[in-house]
Amino acid sequence: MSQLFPRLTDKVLRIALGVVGLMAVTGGGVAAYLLHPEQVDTGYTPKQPIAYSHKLHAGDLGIDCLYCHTSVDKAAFAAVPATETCMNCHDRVKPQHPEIIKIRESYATGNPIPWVKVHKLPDYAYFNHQAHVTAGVSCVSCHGRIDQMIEVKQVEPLSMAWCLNCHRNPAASIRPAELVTKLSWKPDRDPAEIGREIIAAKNIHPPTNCSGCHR
Amino acid sequence: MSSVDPTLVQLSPNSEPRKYWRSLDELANTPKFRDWLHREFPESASELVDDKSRRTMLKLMAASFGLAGLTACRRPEQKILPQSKGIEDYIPGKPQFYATAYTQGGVASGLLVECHDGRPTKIEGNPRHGYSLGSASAFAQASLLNLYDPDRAKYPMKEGVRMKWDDFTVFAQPHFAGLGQGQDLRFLVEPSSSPSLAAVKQHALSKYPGAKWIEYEPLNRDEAIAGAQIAFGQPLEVHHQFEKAEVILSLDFDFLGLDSPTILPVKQFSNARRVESKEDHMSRLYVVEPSYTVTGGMADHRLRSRAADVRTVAAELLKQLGGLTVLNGATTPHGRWIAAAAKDLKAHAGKSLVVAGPRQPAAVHALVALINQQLGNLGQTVTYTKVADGWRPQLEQLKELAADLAAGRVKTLVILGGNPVYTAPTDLALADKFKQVPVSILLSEQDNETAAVVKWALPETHYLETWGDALAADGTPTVQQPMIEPLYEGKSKSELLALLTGYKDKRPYDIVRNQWFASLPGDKEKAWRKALHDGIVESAPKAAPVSATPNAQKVSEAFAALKPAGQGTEVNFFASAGAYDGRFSNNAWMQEAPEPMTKLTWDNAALLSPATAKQLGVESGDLLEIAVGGAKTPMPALIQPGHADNSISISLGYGRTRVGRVGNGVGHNAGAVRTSDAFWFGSGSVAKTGRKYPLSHTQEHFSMEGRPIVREATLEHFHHHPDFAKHAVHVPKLFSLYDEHTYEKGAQWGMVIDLNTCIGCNACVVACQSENNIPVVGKDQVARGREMHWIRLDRYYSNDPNDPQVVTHPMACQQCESAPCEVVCPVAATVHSPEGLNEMAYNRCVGTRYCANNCPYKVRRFNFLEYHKDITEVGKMAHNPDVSVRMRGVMEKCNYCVQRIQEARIAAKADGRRPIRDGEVKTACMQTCPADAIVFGNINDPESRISKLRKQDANYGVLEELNTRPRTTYLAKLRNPNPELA
Amino acid sequence: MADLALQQQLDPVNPPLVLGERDYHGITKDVAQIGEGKTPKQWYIAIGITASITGILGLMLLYLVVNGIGVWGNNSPVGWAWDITNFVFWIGIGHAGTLISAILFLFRQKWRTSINRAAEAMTLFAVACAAIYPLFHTGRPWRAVYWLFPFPNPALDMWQNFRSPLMWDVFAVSTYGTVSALFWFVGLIPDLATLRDRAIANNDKLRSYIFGTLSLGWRGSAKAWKHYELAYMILAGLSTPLVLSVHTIVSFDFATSILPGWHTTIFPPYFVAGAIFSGFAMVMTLMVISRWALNLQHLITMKHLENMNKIMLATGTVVGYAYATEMFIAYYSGNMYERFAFYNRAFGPYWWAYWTMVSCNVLVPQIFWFKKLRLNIPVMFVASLLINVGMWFERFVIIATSLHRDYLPGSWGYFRPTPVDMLTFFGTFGLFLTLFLAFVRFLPMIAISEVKGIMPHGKAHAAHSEVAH
Amino acid sequence: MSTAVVKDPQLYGVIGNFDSPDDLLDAVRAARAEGYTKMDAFTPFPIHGIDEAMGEKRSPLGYIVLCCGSVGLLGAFLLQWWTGSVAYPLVIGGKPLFSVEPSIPIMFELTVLLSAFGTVLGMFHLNRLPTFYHSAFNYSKFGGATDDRFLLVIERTDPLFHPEKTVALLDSAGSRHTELVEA
Repeated sequence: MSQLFPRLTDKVLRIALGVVGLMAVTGGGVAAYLLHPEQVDTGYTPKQPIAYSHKLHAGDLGIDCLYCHTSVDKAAFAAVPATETCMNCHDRVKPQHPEIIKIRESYATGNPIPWVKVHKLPDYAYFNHQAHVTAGVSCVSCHGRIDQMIEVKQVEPLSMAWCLNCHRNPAASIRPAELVTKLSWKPDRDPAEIGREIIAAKNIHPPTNCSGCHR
Repeated sequence: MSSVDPTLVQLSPNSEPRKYWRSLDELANTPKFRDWLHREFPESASELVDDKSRRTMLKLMAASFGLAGLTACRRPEQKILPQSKGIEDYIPGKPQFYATAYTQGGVASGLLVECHDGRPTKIEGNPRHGYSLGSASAFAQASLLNLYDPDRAKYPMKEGVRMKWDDFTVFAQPHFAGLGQGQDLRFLVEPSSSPSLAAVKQHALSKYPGAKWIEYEPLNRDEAIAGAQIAFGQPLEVHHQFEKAEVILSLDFDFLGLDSPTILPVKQFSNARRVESKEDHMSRLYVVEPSYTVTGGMADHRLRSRAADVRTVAAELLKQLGGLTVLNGATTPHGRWIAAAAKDLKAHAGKSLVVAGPRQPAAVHALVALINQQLGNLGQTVTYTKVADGWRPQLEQLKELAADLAAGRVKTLVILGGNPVYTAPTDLALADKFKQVPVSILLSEQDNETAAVVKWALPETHYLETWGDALAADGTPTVQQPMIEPLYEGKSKSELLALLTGYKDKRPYDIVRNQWFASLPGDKEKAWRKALHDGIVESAPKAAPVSATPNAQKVSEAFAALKPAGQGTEVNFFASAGAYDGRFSNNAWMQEAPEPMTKLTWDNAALLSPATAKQLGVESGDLLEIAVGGAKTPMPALIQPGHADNSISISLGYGRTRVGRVGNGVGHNAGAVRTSDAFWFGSGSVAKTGRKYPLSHTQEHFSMEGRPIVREATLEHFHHHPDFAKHAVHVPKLFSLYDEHTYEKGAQWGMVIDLNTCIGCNACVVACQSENNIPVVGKDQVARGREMHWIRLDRYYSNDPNDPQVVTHPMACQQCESAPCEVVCPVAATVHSPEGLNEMAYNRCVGTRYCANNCPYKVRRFNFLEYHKDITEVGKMAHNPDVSVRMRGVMEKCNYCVQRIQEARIAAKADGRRPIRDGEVKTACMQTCPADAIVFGNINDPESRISKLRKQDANYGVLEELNTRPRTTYLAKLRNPNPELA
Repeated sequence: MADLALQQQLDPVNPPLVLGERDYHGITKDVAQIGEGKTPKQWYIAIGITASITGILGLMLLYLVVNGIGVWGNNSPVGWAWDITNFVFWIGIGHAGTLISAILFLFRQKWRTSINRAAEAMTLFAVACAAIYPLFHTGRPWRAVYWLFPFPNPALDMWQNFRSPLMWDVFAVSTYGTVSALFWFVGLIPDLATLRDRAIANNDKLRSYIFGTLSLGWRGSAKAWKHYELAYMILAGLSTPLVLSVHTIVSFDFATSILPGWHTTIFPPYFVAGAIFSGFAMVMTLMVISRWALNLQHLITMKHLENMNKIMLATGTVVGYAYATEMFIAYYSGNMYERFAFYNRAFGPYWWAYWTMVSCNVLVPQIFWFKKLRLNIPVMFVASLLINVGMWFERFVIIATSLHRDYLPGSWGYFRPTPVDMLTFFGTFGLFLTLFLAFVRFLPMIAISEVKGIMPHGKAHAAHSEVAH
Repeated sequence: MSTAVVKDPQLYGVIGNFDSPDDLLDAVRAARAEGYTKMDAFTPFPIHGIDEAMGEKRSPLGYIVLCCGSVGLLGAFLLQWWTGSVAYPLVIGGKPLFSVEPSIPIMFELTVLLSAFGTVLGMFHLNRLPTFYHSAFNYSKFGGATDDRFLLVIERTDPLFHPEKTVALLDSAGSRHTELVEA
C-alpha cells in the first residue's frame, strides 16, 4: 500500500498548529486590549460649530464651570449655556471676532448653536450631575482637565465598569463640595484620606445596585 | 432607550458615514432597518466611535448580523441645542408642576400637571382643590393622551379641504356682521361652567338677541335638576355628604364610578369606610341597580333591579318610612329587603342618605327628596344649590333645535365642542339636518362624525393648550392654565366666540384674566399669581345652599304621571369606563384599561344576567341584534353575574366611525338605539344573529377557588376577631436553608393596600401606565394574554353565582424579600436592592421569561413584540423621560416607581443629606388613588404611616406561606351587612 | 461458518448478534459499501424533502428573530410553551444514544455494537435540534449567546447568576453535546481508517484523502489500541453520569421552581427514565427504517430490536409509576395548590393532552409483555412512533398545564400555539433527518471494528478471505 | 549470535501477515521466545492478550484525565465563588453570595468536560495522532490491517533484528506474506 501523504506532512502540520496557536493567543491579547472600553470609548473629539476653547475660558481666564453650566448642582443635566450667557461678555469683548459673530447671529436670530454632544453615556443609564457634584465628585473625575482642552475630548470610557470602579471605592474621587470645579486642586495630603473623612462626615454610600443608574 | 436629553437632542442628518461602506449605503440607510438595529444593539449604537482604527466586537457582531449594521457602528453625531435666550427659573431636566383644571360634565376638577422641558407628561390631582384633594380619575389622567392624539383636528377645514384661519375670518367676519338680530343663528354648545365663556356668551347673545344658545351633553344630570324642579319648584343642583352618612341607599346611582364627574364622592365614602382599629366603625351601603357598577361592588347589600323598577323600590321605601303612599297598586317583591333598609335608615335619621342616579326619571329624584326630608337628611347629608339662570332640560333644547333645523329656521349653526351627530338621540337625525344648514361651523378637538357633515370644521385647543376656567360643583372657580403652546392651529371656545362676535378681549389669556382680575382682593397681581399657583380663586364666593322643603303633592302627581315601564327586555344606556361618551374613543390608555367589572377591553358589550342569557339561549361572545323602537344595532353578549334579569346594559362611546386610528370601528355603537324617549333606558328587543364576536378580557377566571387571596369578613366578626385575616391560612414557622439576608439598614420600602376601601376604579392602572411608559398592546394581544399593565385589578365573585358579591384585588409586584424570580434569572437581570426593591435591569435582560414563570403572583410582563414601534413622534411626547422605554424581548414589572425614589433621594441629599421623609416619595398609584387605599413608605421607620398600617391586625401578605416575604401587604376586606338581612 | 451455524442451533435463547455466513471481510464490505457505491436516487429524494423542511425551520427562526417571540403563542402566564417542550423533547431523544454507547458498553452488553454508532449520531443531531430552542426562545439569540456564557465583559463588569438552573442547563447541554461528539468521533477513527484503506485499494483519490485526513493516520497498532480502549472506556465512564446529569439538570429547571406541578423532587429520575424511554423509541424508529432500507437485517437482528422493546417496556412502566406517584403525592400533600395543579392536569382545559400522554406512554408499551408483539416489526414501529408522541405531550403537560393555572386565579390564562410554533417544531425534524441521512450516506453507520471484536475468533472463517487485498 | 549483519538505516522492519488473531498471538509468542522486544501488531480490532504477549505496560491515560478533571472541578468552584462574591456581589433572592449547593451542577459539568478533553487529547498524544506519514504504510498489503488481516512488525531497532532471520521467523510462524519494509 502506498503512502497517502508526503513524509514531511506531520512535521509541517505540528509546526503550523504551533504557529496558529501562538497567533491566536497574541491576537486575542491584542484584541482584548483594543476592545477594552479604555481604548474604544475615549478620544472622541468632534468638530464644534464654534471654535470655543475651554482652555482659554476655564483655564487661562479662570471662569468657573458653574458660570456657564449653571444647573450642574441643581439638576441631572449640566445644561449647555444659552447664547445669552456668552453675550454677557461678548457684546463688548472681541465683538468683531469671526467666531463671536456667529454667536451674535445666534443671539440676534434666536437660532440655537448646534453644539455636538461629546460625553454620551451607555443607553439605559441615568446619570445625575447634582447627586455627584453635591457629594463632592469633581468635574475632573469624568471630564478630565477640561480647563486644558482647546477642543473638548472624551477622556474616560464612561462605561458601567468604569462607573462601578468609583462607586465601589469613592474615597479617591471625593473632595470638599466647594472645590469640585477647581480642576487643578492638589491637596497637601493624600486626597483619598480627605475623601474618607468627607465620606464619613456626609455618610456617602454610592449605590452599586441596578436601580442606582437604571430605571 | 435612554434618558431624553433635556436640551432637544437630534440625530443630525449628515451623521451617515458615507465615506465608507458606500457599497452598503442602500441597505444601511433604510431608516426602518437602522431604527431596528439601534433598538437591538443599543450598545453598538452608542459605545462605538467614528474611528476606523478601532473595530469593536460589537461592530463585528452587528456586521456579522446584518451587514448594514455597520452604519450603526459609529457614534451617531448628536446635537445639543440650548436656547438662544435663557428662560427664567427654568432648569433643563427638572420637572415642573403647574395647576390647571379638567372639566367633565361641566364640572371642574383641579389638576397638577408634571411638565418635562415644556411638555406635559403626567397628570395628577391638585391637593388644594376641594374636588380633587390630590387625586385624579382615570379619565382626567388619560386626557393627557388626547393632547398628543395624532388624529386630532389640526387645521381649519372647509368641507374636507384644509384652510387657513385667515380664510375663515375673511369669510366669518362679514357673515356674522350681516346676521342682524341673529334670528336664524344657533349655538350648540357643550355645557360648561366657565364664567369667562359665560361672559363671552352674554356678549354674543346681547349682540344677537334673536340667537338661541343650546347646551347638550349626552351624559347629563338633568333628571336630578328636574327632580328638584318638581319637588322644590326651582331647578337645583343636589350635593351629597357621603362622609357624614352612616347609612347610604343608592338608587341606580354609580356615585363612586361613572356617574360622578369628580372623585370627591370616593374620597368621602372611603373615609367613612376606612377601619384602622377594631373599635372603628364604617358606614353601610345599600345599592339598587340594574347593572353591576363599582358602587354595587362596594355595597353591603345589593338589590339587582331593572332600572324601571327602581321607582317602585323608592316608593315602597318612602311608604315604609311612613311617608305618603304614591304606589298606586304597583308592588315590589323586595318588601323585606326594603323594610330592613328603611328601618336601618330611620335608625340613622339625619345621618343617613338616599341618592338617585342621573338615569332615573325626575319624579324618582323628587321622591328621593321627600325620603331624605322624611329622614331629616336635608341640610345634613343632602344640600341643594342654585343652577345657572334659564336652565332648561338639554334634551328639550335639542329637540327644539332639531325642529328649527327641520323647519329651515336655522341659517347659521355654530357648534362649540362635543360631537352631537354621534351623541344625540338617533330619532333626531341631526346628521341630515346639519347638512341642510347653509352655514355650519364646528369647533372640536376631534376630527369626528360631526366634522364630516358641517361646512367649517375648526380645530379646538386641548385644555392643556389654552387658558380657561371652570367652576367646581360647589362653585369654586378653578383656573385652567396652558402647559404647552397649541400643538396645532387650535382655538378655545371663548376665543372663537370672541372672534365671531367681536368680544373686547381676543386672546384667551386676556379673556380669562379680565374675568377675574377685577374681583381679586388686595394686591391683585399677587392674588392673581397665587390663583394661578393654587389653581383656584379662593376669594370667590361659593354657591350658597338653598333651604327649601319638597312639595309632596307635586311629587306624587309627577310620580303618578311617570310613563310605565314598557314590556320586553329593558335596554339600559351607561357611560363606558373606557370611552366615556366617545371623547376617549381614540385614547389607547382608556381603550385598554379593563372595564372594572367585566375586565373587558377594546369593546363594549350587552351585559345580561345568567338567567336572562339562559332564557334567550345566548352565551358570552354571541353577536346579538338589539332593537329599540325602530332603531337596531349589533352588540356582542356578555354574561354579567349580578345583572338584573330581563334587562340588558350597553355602554356608549364605541362603534365610532370617525375619530382616529385607535378608536375607529372599535366596539359597537349603543347610541344607534338611544332615542329621545328611551334616553337612559327603555324597552326593546334582543335577537341572536347566530354570529360570534371575539371579546378580549384581561381576566378569564373570576372565582377565587376557595383560596385565601382576598380575605374578607363582616365588621361584626372583625370586632371579635380582628386578626382573622392572619388565620385564613396556616403559615408554619418559615425558615431558609441558608443564613438569610437581612434588610435593616437605611430605608426599606414597602406598600400596604387597603382592600376595604379600594373600589377598583382603574385610576392607579392609568397612573402607572402614564408614569412608567407602559405600552398599549391592542385587542389581539390582550386576547393572547399579553397586556402590559404593571398593576392589575383582579376581580373575584363570591356567593350566589346569579347574584354574587365582588371584591377587587390590586396586584403588582410584591417586591418579595426572597424573590423566586431573582434566583432563576441566568444573567442576574433582576436582583435585590439594599432597600428591598426587586430590581429589573432592562438592558441586562435576555428574555428567557423564567422569572415570570417562577413568579407566584404572575405580575411580570414581557415585551413579546416591539410594542412601541407604532407610537408617533407626537405620541412620544407623552413619555416620562425618567423611565426607560422597553424594547421587545425584555421583561418588565412594577418597581415601586424607583425613579421617584431616586429623585427624592437625590433631593434629600442635596438638601443637607437628610433622610427621605415619610410621604416624600409617593408611587404613581398611591399618589392618585381616589380612595387613598394604597400607602407606600419606609417600613424601617416605626413612625411612618406604613409601619403603623403593617402593625394592624388586618394586615396580611398574599401567599406568605410560600416564604416569598412580600413587601406589599394587604388590609383585609370588610363588609358591614345589616343583621336583619344576614 | 460451521460453528456459527452450529451455535445458532445450540443457542436458541441467545442467538448470535451477527447472522449468516459473515466473516471479518464480509462485515467490512457490508458496511463500507453503503458509502462507496453510487448514491441511490431515493436518497436524493429523501434528503431533498428533509432539506426543504429544514429550510422551513430557517425561515421560521428568521421570522422570529425579526419580529420577536410574539409570533409564537407564548403569553403571560404561559411564558414557556412549545419552545421548552421541544427542547426537553429533543434532549430526551438524545439520551438513548449515549445510554447505548456508554452504559451498555460498561455493562458489557455486546448487542449494543451494531446500533451504537447510529444511536450516537442520533444523539448529536438531537442535541443540535434541542440547542436551537433555549437559544431562540429569547427572541434575541445574539444576546443569549454573549450573555449566557461567562466571558469577561470589561464594559459591564457583570457576571452570570450561577444559581439559575438555566445557567446549569447552558453548561450541561454544551458539555453533553461536546462529550458526545468526542465519544462519537473517537469511536469512528478505526472505521475511518478502514474506509481510507479501501479507498486506497480502489484508488479513489478523493475518498482516500478525506478519510485519510479524518482517520488521523490510524494504523490499529497494538500499542495504539491499548490507549484507545482505555480512552474509550473512560469516555464511556464519563458519559454515563453525564447523561444522567443532563436530564436531571433539565428537570431542575422545573423542580427548583415554586410552581405547583413543577416543584417536585421526583423529577430527576422521572425525567431520566422518560428520556431513555423516548430515546429508545426514536432509535427503534430509525433502526427499523434503516435496516430495511440498507438491508442490514443480519447486523441489526431481531435480538437487538427485542432488547430495545424490553427496555421500552421497562422505562415506560417506570414513567407510568412516576405519573401515579405525582398524583398520589399531590393528593397526600394536602396542599390545595398542589392538589389543584394535578386535578387540573387530568380534568382541566388540557385534559386531552394529559390523557394522550398517559395512553401513549403507559398503555402502549404494555403490549411488549408479549414476545409475539416484541418480535413484530410493524407493531414495534407504530408503538415507537406513539411513544414519541406521548413523550412530547408529557413535556407539554408538565410545562403548559402547570403554568396556565397557578396560584392566583386572576392571572390564569390559556395557551394556543400559532402556525409559527408548529412549523418551527416541524422544521427541527427536517434538520434531524437531514443530518441523519447525510450520516448514513457518508459514514459507517455500524461500528465495523467493534462488531468484528464480538465475533467468535478462529482460523476457520479467515480461510476464504484472500491474502491479497 | 553474530552481529555481522549491517542494518540498513532505510529499513523500518519486517512485517508478517497472519490469518487470525490466534495466529498473530502465536507469532508474537514465538518472536518473544526468540528474544525479540521491539515489535508491534496492526489489527482491525483490539486483540485481547496481545499486550501481555508483547510485554506492554499499562496506559498512563488515567492520570492525565485525573489532572484535567480536577482542574475543571476547581475552576468551576473558583469561577462561581469569585464572580458571585468578589467580582460583583449582588443580593439575589436574599440568598448568600456564594454557597456550595447551587454550585455543584456546574462543578460537575466542567469536571466532566475537561476530563473528556483530557481523555481524547491525551489518547491522541500517546498515540501520536495525527500521524499521516508512517513507515508501516509502506508495507504493500497494509490495507488488510484495517479489514481482516493481522500484521506483526519486528522493528529494525530491535537488537536481534536480522533481515533474513527475522523474515524466516515470521514465515515459520505462519505469515502469509512477509516483507522487509523501508522506513
